[in-house]
Amino acid sequence: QMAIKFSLDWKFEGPAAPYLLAKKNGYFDEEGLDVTIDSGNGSVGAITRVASGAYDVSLADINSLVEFNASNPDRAMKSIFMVYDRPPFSLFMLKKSGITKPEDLVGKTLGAPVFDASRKLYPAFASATGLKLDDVTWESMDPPLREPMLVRGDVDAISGHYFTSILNLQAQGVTKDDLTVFQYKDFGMDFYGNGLLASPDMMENHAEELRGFLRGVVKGWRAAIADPASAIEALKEVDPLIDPALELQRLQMAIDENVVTPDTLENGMGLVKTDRMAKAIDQVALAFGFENKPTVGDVFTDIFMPGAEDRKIK
Amino acid sequence: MSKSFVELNNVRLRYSEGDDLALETTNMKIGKGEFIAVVGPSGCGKSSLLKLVSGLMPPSEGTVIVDNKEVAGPLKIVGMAFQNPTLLPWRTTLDNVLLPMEIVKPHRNRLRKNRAEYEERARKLLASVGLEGHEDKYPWELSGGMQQRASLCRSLIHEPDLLMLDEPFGALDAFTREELWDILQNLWMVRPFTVILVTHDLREAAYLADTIYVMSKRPGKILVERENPLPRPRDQEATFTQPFTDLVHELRSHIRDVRES
Amino acid sequence: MSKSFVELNNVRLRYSEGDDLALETTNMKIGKGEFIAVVGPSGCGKSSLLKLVSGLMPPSEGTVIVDNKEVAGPLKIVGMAFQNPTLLPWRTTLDNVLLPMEIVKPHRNRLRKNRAEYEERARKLLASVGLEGHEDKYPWELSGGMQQRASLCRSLIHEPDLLMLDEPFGALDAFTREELWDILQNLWMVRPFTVILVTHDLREAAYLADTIYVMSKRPGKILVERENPLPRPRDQEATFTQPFTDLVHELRSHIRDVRES
Amino acid sequence: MKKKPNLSKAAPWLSAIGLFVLWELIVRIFNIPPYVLPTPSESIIVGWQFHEAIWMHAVHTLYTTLAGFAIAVVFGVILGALVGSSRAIYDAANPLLVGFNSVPKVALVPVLVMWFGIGTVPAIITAFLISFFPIVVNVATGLATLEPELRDVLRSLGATRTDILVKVGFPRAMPYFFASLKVAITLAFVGSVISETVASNVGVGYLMLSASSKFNMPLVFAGLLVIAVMGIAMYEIFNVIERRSTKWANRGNQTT
Amino acid sequence: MKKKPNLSKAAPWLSAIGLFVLWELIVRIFNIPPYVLPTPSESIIVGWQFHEAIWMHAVHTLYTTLAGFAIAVVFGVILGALVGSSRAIYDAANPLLVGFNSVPKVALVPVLVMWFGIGTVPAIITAFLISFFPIVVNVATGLATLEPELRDVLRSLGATRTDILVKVGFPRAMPYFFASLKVAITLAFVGSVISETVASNVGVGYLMLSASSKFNMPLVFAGLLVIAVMGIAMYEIFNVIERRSTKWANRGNQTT
Ligand SMILES: Nc1ncnc2c1ncn2[C@@H]1O[C@H](COP(=O)(O)OP(=O)(O)OP(=O)(O)O)[C@@H](O)[C@H]1O
Ligand SMILES: Nc1ncnc2c1ncn2[C@@H]1O[C@H](COP(=O)(O)OP(=O)(O)OP(=O)(O)O)[C@@H](O)[C@H]1O
Ligand SMILES: Cc1ncc(C[n+]2csc(CCO)c2C)c(N)n1
Ligand SMILES: [Mg+2]
Ligand SMILES: [Mg+2]
Repeated sequence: QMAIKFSLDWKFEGPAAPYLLAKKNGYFDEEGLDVTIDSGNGSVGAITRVASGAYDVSLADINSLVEFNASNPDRAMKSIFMVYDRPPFSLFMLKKSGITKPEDLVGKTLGAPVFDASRKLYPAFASATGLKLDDVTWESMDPPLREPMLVRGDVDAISGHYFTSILNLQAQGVTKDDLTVFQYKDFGMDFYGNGLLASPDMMENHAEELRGFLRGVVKGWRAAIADPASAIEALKEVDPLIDPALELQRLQMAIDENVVTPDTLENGMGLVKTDRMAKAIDQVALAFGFENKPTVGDVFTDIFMPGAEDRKIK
Repeated sequence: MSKSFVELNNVRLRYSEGDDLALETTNMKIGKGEFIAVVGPSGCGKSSLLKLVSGLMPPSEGTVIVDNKEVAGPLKIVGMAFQNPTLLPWRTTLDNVLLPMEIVKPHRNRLRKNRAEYEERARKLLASVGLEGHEDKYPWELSGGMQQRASLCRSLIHEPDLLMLDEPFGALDAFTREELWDILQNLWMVRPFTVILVTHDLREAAYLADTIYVMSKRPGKILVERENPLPRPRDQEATFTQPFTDLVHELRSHIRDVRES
Repeated sequence: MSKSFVELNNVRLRYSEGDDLALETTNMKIGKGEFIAVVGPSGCGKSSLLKLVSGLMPPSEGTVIVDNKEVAGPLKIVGMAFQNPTLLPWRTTLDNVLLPMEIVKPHRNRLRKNRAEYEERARKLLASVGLEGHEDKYPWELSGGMQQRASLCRSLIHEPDLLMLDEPFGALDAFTREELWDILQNLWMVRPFTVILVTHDLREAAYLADTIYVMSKRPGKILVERENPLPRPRDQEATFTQPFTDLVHELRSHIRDVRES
Repeated sequence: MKKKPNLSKAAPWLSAIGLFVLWELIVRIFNIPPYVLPTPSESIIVGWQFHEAIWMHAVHTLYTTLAGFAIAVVFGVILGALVGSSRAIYDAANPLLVGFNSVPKVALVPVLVMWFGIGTVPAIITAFLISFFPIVVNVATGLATLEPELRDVLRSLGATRTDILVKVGFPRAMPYFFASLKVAITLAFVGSVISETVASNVGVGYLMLSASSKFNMPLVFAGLLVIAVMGIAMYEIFNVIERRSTKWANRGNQTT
Repeated sequence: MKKKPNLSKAAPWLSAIGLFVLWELIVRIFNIPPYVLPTPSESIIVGWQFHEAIWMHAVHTLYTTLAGFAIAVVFGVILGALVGSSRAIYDAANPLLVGFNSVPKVALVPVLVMWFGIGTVPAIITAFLISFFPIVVNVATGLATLEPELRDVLRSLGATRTDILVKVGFPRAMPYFFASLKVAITLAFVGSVISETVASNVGVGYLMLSASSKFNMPLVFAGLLVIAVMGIAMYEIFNVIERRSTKWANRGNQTT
């Protein structure tokens, strides 16, 4: 058995349940792997954890990875498996603010942490919708402050992951009907989202184990899609404090909006399409403002991808 | 002289419950303006007695009455020179001597306005005990005897009605000591405040006091109360007279008896 | 008695640059096993002199030589009773007295094993100065004179070759004081260590010392060096003899001259 | 003097209850929503609901805190002794120490995670890093303000520097040392908890972060209360030790 | 005694440079990547590159820190005086204070933000909340360990409690007070910076968070260095004041 340290992108929440389910159901054991799953702190941390070798595998936003590679060209890394085929990047407004289309954002105040992926990619959203960068002002704040500040009217809009903020807003008594949501994917922004990365050492020396790990991950997702409640049970075992109903909702949203997509239904999980990815890289480069754009091959590799059968969702 | 400006009625003291007595049943009556001296072997409770009278400590039993009021807390009319000089190390000698002026009414209200005048007074007092030129030194830059003299000045500066001196001349050579006897006697003759002087020097007691109390060994109590027959003012000549030497000898034999008891 | 166990050559001291001198050019030669006394007016530099000899302070000019070596730092053969008792407040009286045993070789190596024996010795010493029963009290629970006696014990316990006493009996009554004179004299007769005694009591100097040095006013220097003609051992009777009173009178007149100069 | 010992014993409880009542009233009167500030009653109820999980997290936090604190005490005393007894070391070390301490330790946690992974080790190290400084400062100050008269007692016996340090320096610095322990233990809790919020799956810090991301503010405050209680418990332990070992310094309090 | 004053002046620089060189060497020898631990040279270069932005952020952080610290000093001294001079207040207030201090203040920033909005005010309050405790503890300890002999000097004059506090309590507690200021100022920096990381668009905390989200670790460390330098500068100011006002307590250092 080989020990693998796996860092999530975020805390133990619904979307993390499939990995925990995989472990619980012994899918990793079957591959001869002893996987430790640790909670994460955002994509930035997840990337550096793997880059530094502290973790073998992590889950992180591929767009952040592009940015990481741009600032550390000699230590560039590649994603080996795409999880969120269509990422949950979004902006949220209250209906009563009167904002119905992107142009209405001019002169408004937006709130989010500086490291929020949706905020970082906002320049791409702006250019896709014909806004100028300084049309809006940003207020920086810790993630849990976002939704209350929106509800109280301290900011006009917030950015965040769809399944995070919509549910957090629900907890504040704001229903979907009170909200206007701009999901980036609905504005012609064909990004990819969070995927798995492996440390250079793993990629070089443990290809087989990586492939096994990925098989286990897909099995976990498949089991979670088939029976989300059992995945939440696995989650609850790790973190007894979660609200199972809420996390179930969150997981279901991630499945429906981000994982089970036309592309993945057709090709199975994990792959990226070269032309779509290339376009995304263009937009990311624009958003982050760097010149020498990487190619698709620079940020993604399918050499550890399990066989097509093993990646089928259903 | 109305007897009983200071009055101790059946006073006993123990420092903490279960301890031995530090002071055995003690009765004393000191008149207003009287100058008394207390002598007795080391550890018999002389310093404790001063603390009781000044209200720094409550008696375990009995009552202390000063100026017709029972003493319940520190008095406001006291000047005290402790056995150790206890000067405040962050103040210069001058500022140490001025300390009572910052505390005691009415001076505290006048001090700011009349600072120069008060300083002048402190300097004069310091000069009278031989400390001119050392006013701006810190206490730790003074010798032991110099500290003691500064502490004496501090107890006198505000002209207290009740002066307590705990071996104020212990660290001084014979001549300085005798000079200070005269200075103290002069002050007292001009304005007769009440003085309680603790000392080991029997000649000192005989030279200065109206009444001399001899205390027993630990736990102390008053064994002998001796009026001093010598006329005032006394001077160095007087110390060579027969009544003086007799008195000293008598005290000496009292103390010997006390120690051997 | 080889002269010059302790030797001061043209020693001068000022506490900090620009200050006045605290000690004027001083020369001294003290033989091994000699008992000397230093007298002089308050503030003349007696305590400073002890600090120089013990190596606690370096002289500003000149050299101090002890046991044929120039003094460059604190000596290891010294027992010192400071002018203030300076007992450590977190230690009981007994532990304060045992302190030198924890520091000075060879005792420090033996202390743990022979703890009981050393404690016994400390208790005996404390008893000899009248402190039996107070061994387990903290210093602040002792009277001033009791603290001073404990401090004296601390300076003696390790039987130092060079003993420095800075007014060790200042806070004691005449009888306790004279008793302690005899105790000290006996110790010294049995094992003649070198003693430097600072005192204000001229009788004390005459009773105890082989040689008496009289110092001048601030800045002090040695004006008179007087051999003591009295034979040893001396006892209370001796203090009533003519040579004794003559010596005291002579010293007294020296000091008077000094003060008036 | 020894009046009203019962009042004295009750005082901390009274003040704590007073605070809780005040807090409850403020929240209710101003109708503050729970996601801003929950009431203590809510927090306690929620805390009780999750008491098993909280217990597990609390034990873990206590363990990391004490481990880090223990290292901090040893290191802090040694460094404080060096800094307090030698001018040269003082000059050399002080700016570095101060600079290091002005930096929020939370910024260093990610670096620690790179080396030690998430979990216990970074939490222990953070607790250590955040809490040693007050000990150093106070021990050094205690030593530097040693009365020269006391030092001379030892010097006159030909004591070595170490002797002086051990026999008078440390005892004299004890009140300073204990004052700093009280500050340090609270900081150690802060250190382990913030490290847990950044990088851990366990501990009160993780619990609080996890709760706050779920907008369970009553649980967050339950976590805060648990830390507070543990902090008070540790503090009281030092208080007892302090009273025993520095009676001499507090002797003045008998008469007040 | 006054030997080698130049060495003494140079010591802090030497040790700082020594640390930087060591750090640089370790990073280079072990080939530690910049996103784990950047070299000081990189940090300084990047810091210089962004020096205008850093300057602006640093000034803001300094301002909030000092504002919070000033409040902490006033409040801390008052509370310390109360706690240190009355047994009853000590009993009542201490557990609350300790409990409050064991809690990471970062958890309270969101509550403050809800009340005062994003930016300066929560940062000032956080700096205050995090830094007053050491002052309270040390002032209280300084007062409680006042030698009874010194107090009796004042009491024998019939001094009021306030007189005693002002004339002997505070002067005696000065060394303790300054020791705590040194701890408190560093904590105040920590407080304002963490508050800035939670909710602010300005300040070194914001700068560091923003840099870390862009994988610019050298800039993060440049921010840390800037805080460290500001902390040292403040510390030195107190040091100068301390030396002037507590000469008496440090008199023993002349001879060492
Ligand atoms: N730490 C110090 N700093 C500066 N000056 C000092 C210091 N200690 C003593 N002096 C000065 O040195 C002189 C001699 O002091 P010393 O204590 O030696 O006198 P002394 O002869 O022992 O006097 P006394 O009989 O009063 O104890 C005094 O004038 C004093 O002001
Ligand atoms: N703070 C204290 N705590 C406990 N006991 C004390 C305290 N102060 C003094 N004592 C005890 O009380 C007794 C009397 O002490 P006091 O200081 O009054 O004696 P004294 O007559 O002044 O002696 P001396 O002449 O030596 O100064 C002593 O036996 C001493 O041990
Ligand atoms: C402030 C902030 N930090 C991190 C994330 C990232 N994040 C939140 S939920 C989630 C997916 C969980 O599987 C991810 C990656 C964010 N959106 N906002
Ligand atoms: Mg006394
Ligand atoms: Mg002297």
